[in-house]
This record gives sequence, C-alpha cells and structure tokens, in this order.
Amino acid sequence: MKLLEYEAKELFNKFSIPIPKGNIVTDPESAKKFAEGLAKPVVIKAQIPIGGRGKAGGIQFADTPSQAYSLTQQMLNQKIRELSVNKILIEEKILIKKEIYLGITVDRNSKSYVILTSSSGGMDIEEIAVKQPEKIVKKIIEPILGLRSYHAIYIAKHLGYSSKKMIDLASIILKLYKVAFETDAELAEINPLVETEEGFIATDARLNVDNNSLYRHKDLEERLFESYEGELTQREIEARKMDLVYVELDGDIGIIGNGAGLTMATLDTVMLNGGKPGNFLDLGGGANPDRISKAIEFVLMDEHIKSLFVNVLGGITRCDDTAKGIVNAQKKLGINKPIVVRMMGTNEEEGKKILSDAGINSYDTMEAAADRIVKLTEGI
Amino acid sequence: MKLLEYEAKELFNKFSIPIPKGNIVTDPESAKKFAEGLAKPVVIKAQIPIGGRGKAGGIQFADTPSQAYSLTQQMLNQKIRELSVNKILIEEKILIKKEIYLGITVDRNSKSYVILTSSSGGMDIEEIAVKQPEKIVKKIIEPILGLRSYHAIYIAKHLGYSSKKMIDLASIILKLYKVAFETDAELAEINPLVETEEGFIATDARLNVDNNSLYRHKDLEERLFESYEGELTQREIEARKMDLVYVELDGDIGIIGNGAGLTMATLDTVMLNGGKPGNFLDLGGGANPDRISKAIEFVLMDEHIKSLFVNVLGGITRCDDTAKGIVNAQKKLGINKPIVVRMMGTNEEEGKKILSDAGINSYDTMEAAADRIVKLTEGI
Amino acid sequence: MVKMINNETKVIVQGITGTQGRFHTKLMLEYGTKIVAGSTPGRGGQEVEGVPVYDTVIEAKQAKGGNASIIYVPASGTLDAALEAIEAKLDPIVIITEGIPVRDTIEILAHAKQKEITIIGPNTPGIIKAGESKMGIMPAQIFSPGKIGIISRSGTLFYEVAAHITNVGLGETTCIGIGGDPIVGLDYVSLLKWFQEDSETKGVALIGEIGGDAEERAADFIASGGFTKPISAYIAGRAAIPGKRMGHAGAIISGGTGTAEGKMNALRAAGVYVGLKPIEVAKTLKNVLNL
Amino acid sequence: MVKMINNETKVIVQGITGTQGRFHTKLMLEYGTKIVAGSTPGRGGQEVEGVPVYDTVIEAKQAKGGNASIIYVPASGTLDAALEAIEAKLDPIVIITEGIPVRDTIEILAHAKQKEITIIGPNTPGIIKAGESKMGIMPAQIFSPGKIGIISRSGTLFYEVAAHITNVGLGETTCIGIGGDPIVGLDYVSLLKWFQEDSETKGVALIGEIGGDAEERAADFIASGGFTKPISAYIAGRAAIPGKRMGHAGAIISGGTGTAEGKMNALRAAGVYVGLKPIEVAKTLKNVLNL
Repeated sequence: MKLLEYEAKELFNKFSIPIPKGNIVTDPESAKKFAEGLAKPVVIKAQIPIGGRGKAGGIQFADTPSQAYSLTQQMLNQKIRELSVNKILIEEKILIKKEIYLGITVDRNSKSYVILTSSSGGMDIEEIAVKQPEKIVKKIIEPILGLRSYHAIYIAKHLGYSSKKMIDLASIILKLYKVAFETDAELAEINPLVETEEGFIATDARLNVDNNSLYRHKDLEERLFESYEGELTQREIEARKMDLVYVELDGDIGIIGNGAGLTMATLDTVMLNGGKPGNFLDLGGGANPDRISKAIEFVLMDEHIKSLFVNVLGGITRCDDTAKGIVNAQKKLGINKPIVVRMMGTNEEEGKKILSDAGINSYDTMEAAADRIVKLTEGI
Repeated sequence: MKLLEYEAKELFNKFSIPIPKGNIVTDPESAKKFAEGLAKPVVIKAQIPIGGRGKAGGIQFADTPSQAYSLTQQMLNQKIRELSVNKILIEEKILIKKEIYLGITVDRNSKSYVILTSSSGGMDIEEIAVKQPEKIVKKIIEPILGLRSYHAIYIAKHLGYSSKKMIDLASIILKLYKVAFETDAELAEINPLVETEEGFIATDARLNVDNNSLYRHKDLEERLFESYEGELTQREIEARKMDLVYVELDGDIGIIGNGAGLTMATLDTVMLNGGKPGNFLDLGGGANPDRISKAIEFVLMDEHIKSLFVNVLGGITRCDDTAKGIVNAQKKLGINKPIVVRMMGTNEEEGKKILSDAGINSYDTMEAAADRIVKLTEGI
Repeated sequence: MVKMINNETKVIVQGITGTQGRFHTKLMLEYGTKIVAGSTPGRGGQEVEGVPVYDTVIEAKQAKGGNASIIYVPASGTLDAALEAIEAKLDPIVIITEGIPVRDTIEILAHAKQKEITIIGPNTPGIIKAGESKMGIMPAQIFSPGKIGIISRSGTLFYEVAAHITNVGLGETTCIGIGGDPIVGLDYVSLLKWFQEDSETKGVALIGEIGGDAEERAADFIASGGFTKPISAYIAGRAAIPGKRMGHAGAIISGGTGTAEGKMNALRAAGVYVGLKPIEVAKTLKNVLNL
Repeated sequence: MVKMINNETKVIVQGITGTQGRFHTKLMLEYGTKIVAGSTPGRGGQEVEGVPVYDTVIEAKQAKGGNASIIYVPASGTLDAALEAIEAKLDPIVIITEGIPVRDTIEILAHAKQKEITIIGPNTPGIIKAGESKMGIMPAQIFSPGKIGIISRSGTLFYEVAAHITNVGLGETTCIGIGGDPIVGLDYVSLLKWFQEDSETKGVALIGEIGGDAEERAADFIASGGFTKPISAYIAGRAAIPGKRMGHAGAIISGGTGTAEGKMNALRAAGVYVGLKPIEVAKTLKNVLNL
C-alpha cells in the first residue's frame, strides 16, 4: 500500500521527523490563505501516487499568495499522467543547502531491513546506484538488535557529517527506522532530506506499507482501496474488490491459471507461441466452481480479450470443479469467445468429460493448449 | 515508585486487562451516587500505599447506596495505620468463583523478568511460597524473545485451565507482561485475579515502577513525591527532596558515610559496639563541602539524634572537603551535639588538621571511631 | 546446517484443527508421513485423524517426540507459532502459511539462524521426499522415487515440472518449494550445497521466477564450482511487466532488477541448461544430460 | 568465559569527554592503564589527556585497537553504549554508570551472554589488577600488588577492606566491584571459579551486603567444593531494616530474604570465615589462614 506524500508526512511528523509547514487544500482560496498566513514563497504539490511528479508538472513554486491561487486552480483543473488531482499539499519553500537520500527497505539477501543513504539526494536510489554507486552508504539492520543510535551515528558520519549536524542527522535516521518498523514499511524514504542553515527537513516522503501487515494497522487498511488509484488500473482495482489476483496486460488472450508460477509460465508459453496475453489471473489454491466462474466472467467481459486459456494443475483444486465453473460461466455469459482448457491432476477424467459435453476443447499439456489458443485467436 | 491501586488499575485498563466497574470518590455523596447507578453491592477501598489494607479496615462491602454513603464517610474520617484516607475507590462487588495470583517481577538470579503464578490467589506470594510452594508456577522470561503467546498458554494450562478459559487467562498474562515491560515495572501484580462465571477480572492491582526508569515515564515521574506518602517517613521524603540518600532508623546516633556499603558497615559497627544508629545517610561519590554541610545539618536537626558519626573514605571525595563541610555545618547550626569523624584517603592530613583546629575528634579506623561515638552518646 | 526430511522424520502439525491442517494431515498420513502429534491452543485433548492434539508444541513434543514441524496457522499467529517450534528445537520447520507480514518473517528467520534451524517457506507448498515422507500440500501422485531433486519458488509450476520428471521416468529424490515471498528461509544456494552432498540425487531441476536475485546468486554459486551435478532450469515471468506483482509477493521486477531474462542469462553463463517451456526441464535432464 | 584485565588490556573509554570520563581517564592513565582511545558521539577528532576521541566505538577500535571498554555515559545512554561495545566485541565491558533502568541492564546482559562477553557492573567501582591496570574509579594508592583477590558489591567498603589487606602486608591481585544494582553482570560464583584457577591469587576477600541471595549462592558453590582457597568474608547491613533500600538499588531485605544474618550463616556453613567488622577480613586472611 503506497501512501500519498501528505499521508506519509503525517506519520513522519508523528515520529518527530521535521517536515515543512504545510496544509492540504482542495481549492485555490485555501491555498491563497495558507500562503498569506505564511508570508513566504510556497511549493504546490499534487497528491498523486506516482513518481516523477515534478517533471510531469505536479510540483510548482509560487512567490506570492495570488500566484499560489492561480497555480493551485490550474493544477486542480489538470490531469497528470491521466490522474486527476483532487488534493494539493501546499508547503513553505525550503532553502536548500544540500540534499540527502535516506531510505529503509526490505533486503531479500540479508533477510532483514536495510538502510540506504546517499549524499546525492533528489535522484532515485536506482539512479544513484547506476550513476554514483560509491556515494551509497548501505547498512543491514540486524533484526534482533534493531537499529541503534551508534549505527545511526556511523551512517551519518559516513555521509560526511560531524559534530552537531551528525547527531541531528543520526536522530532523523533513527526516527525513520522507527516509522518503518512500526508501520511495517516495505519502503520508507525521505528524498530529499534537505540540509538547511537551521537543520534537516524532509521535503518529500514515501511510505509503502506491507499489505500483509494491514490487519495491525486498521487506520491504514481503511484507505487501502483509495491508495490503489494510480498504482493499479481500474480493472485491477475491480479485481481486488472481487478478491481476484489479477494483472492487466495489453494483449488479447485471457489467461487464468492456478498458482502464480504456473500462471506466469502460461503467459510465457503463449507469448513463445506468438500470442499476446491480455492479463494474468491466478485462481490460487483450492478454487471452487463459483470462484472459477467469477474469474472467467471477469476476464471475458473485458472487450480487449478475444479468447481464453484456462490452465489448471489439479491438486487441491479439482479438475471437475474447474470444468463446472467454466461451463457455468460460458452458459451465463452467452459470449462466444473461444476457450481452450488444459487440465491435469485430481479428477482429470471427470473434468474433461464435463468440458467435452459442453463442446470445449481440453488438452493434456500446457504447450499443446498454448499452441491451440494462439492459432484460434489469430483467426479472430 | 509504588502506584496506588486505582492508578495501577487505570494502566491495566489501558492494556485491556478487565477490571471491575469503579470510580474514585472523595466524598460520601459521590459514593452513594455511584452505588445507585450501579444498582449492585459495592466494595469501598481506601487508596493508601500499604499492603494488608483489608485487615486494617481499609476494605468494606456495602449492599445498599446508603450503606456505601456511611461506610465511605466513616473511612474518610479514619486513619489506617497512621495514614489518612483521601481517596476511595468504589467498585462493583465481584462474585468470586476462584482466585489466582499473577505477578511479574525482576529475578536477580536469572537476570531477567520472571512470571509467578499460583492457583492460590488472595495470599501474598511470600505466604504462598511458604505454605503451598507446590502451587507456584514460575516462568523465566527470556529477555530477547520476551513473553510469547505460547508461554502464556503453557502457564495458564499449568494453573489447571483448558479450552476457552485457558486462552482467556493466557491473554491476561500476556497483557500483564506488556504493562510490566512498557512501564518498567519492578513488580506488576494482580492478586487476586478473580475467576467468575463470565471470565477473569483483576479485583486488585499493584504496580511498582523502577525509579531509574522514570525519565521515560514523565507522567509517572510527576507523581513521584506523592507516591512516597506511606512508603517513606516524612523525614525520608524531605531527604529525597534534598536529593539525599537517607533512611530513618529508631536509634540516637546519626550516621553519615560515603558509599552505601561503607555506610551500612558503619551502622553495623556502631551497633556492634552497643550503640543505636538513628539513620543511614550515604553521601555518594565526590561530595563537596556544601553537600556535606547540608547532610550534617539535616541529620543534626533531628531531635532524636544525640550525636553524629561521619565516616569518609577519601577517593573521589576529598577529606579536606569533608572536614570543611563538617566545620561549616557545626558553626552554622550552633548545636552542641558531639561529632566523631573517621577519615582516610585523599588529602587526609589536610582534613584532619581542619578538624582538630575546630576541636573535632578524628580517627584513623572505623572501629576506633565507632567505639568513641558510642561511649560519648552513652554519656548524654 | 540444512535439515531435510525422510521416513524417520517425526512431524508435529501446528494448527492441525483448522480446515487446511485437518485436510493435509489426512493426505500426509496417507503418503506415509510420520505425524506424531498436532497442536492448537485451546484444543488440547482432541484428536485429528487419530493424531493427538496438544495446546502447545512443547507438550506435544514431551508426550510424543517429534523433530520437525509443519505450520498451517493463520498469518497473524505464524510469528509465535514459528518461535514456538524454534524454542522446541524442531528442525526443519515448514511454514505453509501465506500472507505473513515481512517483518514477522524477518524476526522468525533471525531467531532460527541463532539456533541453526532450517526454515522452509513461508508461503511454500512444502517439502517431499519421494516415496518416504511429505511435509506440505503438494499432490502426492505426481511424485515417484527416482534421482532428481527439485527446487522451486512456486507451487503448481513445481508440480508441473515434477509431473514431467516423473513422466520421462527419472523420478524424484527430495523436492522443495522455497516459497513465493520476498524473504524466505531456505534458499537456492543452501539447497544446491545440500544436493551436491546428497548421494541419491543425480541431477537437479531449478524453477525460478521474476523478482529479487536469488537465481543470480544460485548461478554465481554454480559458476564458482559449488554445484557440479547436472542441472536444468526454468524461469517464469518473461511476459511480466515491471512494477507489477505477479501473484507472489516476491514476484516483482523493480528498478530493472529481477527480470526473467537476467536470471536466464546468469544461469546460462554458469553452464545451466535453461528451458523456454516447463517441459524442457525434464527433457533436458533425460536426453541432454543423459540421466 | 570470564574475562579479566592485566597490563596488556587495551581500553576504550566510552563517554570520555564527560566530567567523570575525563577525570578518571587521567587517573587510569596515571595508574598505567593502556587507554588507546575514547568515544563520544559528536566529539570525534578531539583529545582527552592525549587520548584520541572518536564518534563511535567501532571507529575507535578500527583506528587504535582495543579489547576492553569502560563506560561513563549517562544512564539514559548506557543501553546503547553497552550494545555498541558488545557489537565491537570488547571484553570485558565495565559499566560504571549508576541509575540504569533494570530493563536496560537485563537487555544488555542478554546480548552479552549470547556473544560470551563479560560485563562488570553496572553501578560498580570497576576492576583493578594491582600494579598493572585499573578500569574503574577506585583510589589507586590503597592497592599494592600481592596475593589476595577481592570481590565486592559496594565501592567504598571495598576500598576499606583493600586498605586493610594492603596494610597487613598481603597486597592484592585482581579486585572487582560487581555492582550495587539488583541485577549485575559478573557475579560471585563466576568470579570464585576464575580465582580458583588464577595462580597468582592465594586467597579471596568476599564483601557482601543485604538483598538478594548472591552470597548464599556463593556459599553453595564453595560448599560444593568449587572454591578451595582460603576465603574470608564481610556482610554489610546487619543494622538495616526490612523493606528499605540502603543506598544501593539492590540492598533491600524483602519478604524475609536477603538478610545479613542469612548470608553470614550460609557462608559460615560453607566454611568461610565471616568477620563482624570490615577489618577482620584482612586479619583473618593474614593470621588465621596464614597467608
């Protein structure tokens, strides 16, 4: 779950990470008022869940309240990368002395959280990793011990700071760790953390929370579907609401499989045969006829989809259940898009009989079925 | 720092430990109103920081609101073990099916927190330990792992519970551990935890917080001096306010030493010589003349004290500083109680000269000085 | 340090009274797995498929022995369940549960490492020693005792490859699903080390997918000479698009790393035969590597 | 597992720039302690008594070596300071700081135990190897190289006994204040084991006080034959009243346990000479035990 900048900043602020004075506005009048109250230049930032907002026009600077008014008005009437802007964060403009990158994420190899920092703030960490790898200071956080003050001091020192500035920076690093840990973050990022004459301040904030942890963050869980805007397509959001594991792709062959690996392999095999997968849909383990019908309907209702390949390896999922689900969905929809099924495993014979009675082709191997669906689809 | 029952219960409640419906009252009218609102028999409990309140009349039961009125009135006009009762906790009376002892404390030998439980609730744990040691279930809490749900289940099971009751009890054990850990408790105790037809409920609560941890519990720190009432004597409370480490005793010889062990040994040696120490006062390390004067004044102003023995082993504390402090205090007070000093170590010669110039005896050994002070005091 | 299973492994099933626990206890017993006890807090004294249930793992172990655990408890209870198994020194511990917060997995693995205990999973189909014992949810009928070891990040794709290996007549030794989460216990490299030493295993099928660089690390290990037996691989996810999770929490291409192509190239550079279709893995082991 | 000090011990002083740190660094250097570096976050690059200061212990160790630490930081910073020393594998770690929350001490000791590192204290005067090195705040002039080891829970009472031992001509080997808190690292039993093996030490003075049952455990250990050298003891607090802390956080009689009488009786039953005055410890070692 990706939080919007202002949501992440609210959380950061709760953990005493310094952030600019700011306000969320939804109309130009409020923006003007805020700028007047501040009596300083301001930044106007579109609250949309995508990276690279700045380049797309989502970040604007205003020197006067009336400029703040007009820029806010303009941003609210605009679409940025197809996203409408409903909320705007208006903040004091910070005078930058230097920018730092600060991020905490999950590291697969060390099987722990890792803190990544760089004195080259402002860029993406991937960009820094490519352009200035020597500037990245990486520290694995030992899970049982956690990040301690002396680790933070060590990191701040390696970013080139000493004395009071080092202590200040270390304290922010510790707080970021605390936010990351306590909110089950997959990524907690301050980029840039700005060094000013007075101290450090987080001018941008990213916080991606582990969806699996949401049962212990009820307040965030409520905002889950809202947070999908921008991150997922409309159809993907619809699928989540139906509890389907679904990814939209730009081809025309619908793909349904059971198990993530098998479904990916099905996509790959279709592609290898010259076909274009139009989606990824993983039924998961032990799907019943209803769930299978629901999934098939969902895929076939998509007008970009011309045909459907269902690939089920029966284990806990039974082939006869799968067959019933397919037949029911076809009857109900009355759509005449071709369907090819591959099924193997538990109750395979029963399943194949149900399908052939309904006039649906079924195959023993994924490879043969993939070949068939591609040929069928080419003919449409 | 010992919290009062109602303060401990407030904290327990915050951690979702079930407590009886109750209210703090300071007048009989409020007690009556609470009992009326409840429409049930109530318990009236004096909020004083001592054990064994029940036997001393500090816990009364009322069947009717008017009885609650009169018993509250009576308790507020009464002294219990010399303590006046200012606050009363009035609670619904709980129907007891069974009583359990539940306590978490610090265990010196295993160097960890330990959880002590017994199916013989109501008694002190020391009493249970003597009378029914076989009924105590003890579990050391591994510091890095902490107390986990399966530990709590194991304990609840060993207290004789199974199924839902076991799960309920385990959940309370886990919550008590959480309170104890998060408040830096030296002792967190529910005695008794009452089993009723509906479930478990903490009818009494004790929470002693580690004084050294108060810097991270600011809300409790504010109430520190208040909490000393009943636990410490008035002179001991005064001493704490002056930052002196002082214990009041019932003899007549004032004792001041530097270092807890040395001061205790001084008490012992005086006692061995037939004297009666009137206090324990440890100057601590590196005391300056002012602090020494202040300590001497504090002890000598006590009318029970007839004489004073100052025992200083100079290390960081300098003997000349000690001597100056003694002489200053004597001059300032103008009290003619005899003083015997033993000093050894850093700047010993200078110190002894200052004392002899002021007509104060000094000795090289604790034993000789103790002998002298006892003889001098006997003559008064 | 890697601990595998065989027909002497005595299994305790944690969460045995749940729907999944019950169902798979039955199937595991049918396969021959020596399940000695189960545990579910509050259900002590019951029985599931003739297996006695205890409130805690330690009681189960004290009463019935047991040296390995399989965990079917819900995600919110898995952290404590795994720590309980670790404290009871069960080894290996197979965590079937899906949807565990990564923070919990990290904590479990750190404690397991201190005690030198093997964790398989979480979000894994489990482990099977063909013909002897299975601790997992894989369909038993597709496995047949033979000479190939399988390591996979996914479930059904693992069964797909196993079925082919059985069909071509090679059969399997030990087959492990390492789990589809970004962070899992046992990994490819530890398993390749183990298979290198396992005299029954004549060749290995490695099934990978997009996300992370576990396959690249396996390739490095093979290239360094750590694994010298015949090996064939398949990597799923060539059709995946960057930034989207493909079903598994760990199956995501981010910042240009974790692509199927990258993994395939790394493995090929290490001398591994990488098939373009799942069926090629079995064919390669049989025909090209002559097993 | 118990690690003591000698003239080869290279010490890092944590909190070297504080008032106490500075003062005692000077005195330790005068005594001959090999202090190689100090640490205080934010003070890297400074010097104290000619000793270079670093921001972190690990930097200090990398730059100057060091195998032991003495901690003078305020109570609120001691948990992290000790963990830092543990992570840098300094051994022993002497914690002078008083007033540390017990919860923090418990955490420090648990981590030290895992890494098999000796913690002396907290709330201790420290350790001295007479004539070689001191890590602590004890006045140096009262010690003289000789043959008696001292173990004490208190500070000045420890000096009192040491002065007597020096005065009667016996002199000292290694002397340790174990600390006045309820929970401390090194305890009597571990130290008696160490002194039993230390060939320089011919006899031991044990100084105890009310509270807990550390002295009773020492008595059990001696009674079991674990310590066979001459030993004499003094227990402070016969005049103490139950339920009152006598200066030290750990010096409290509670629920009838921890009395001076109980400790004296236990030690006597184990064959230890227990004096009624501090001076008797030295006299007994000299005259009764003929050292």
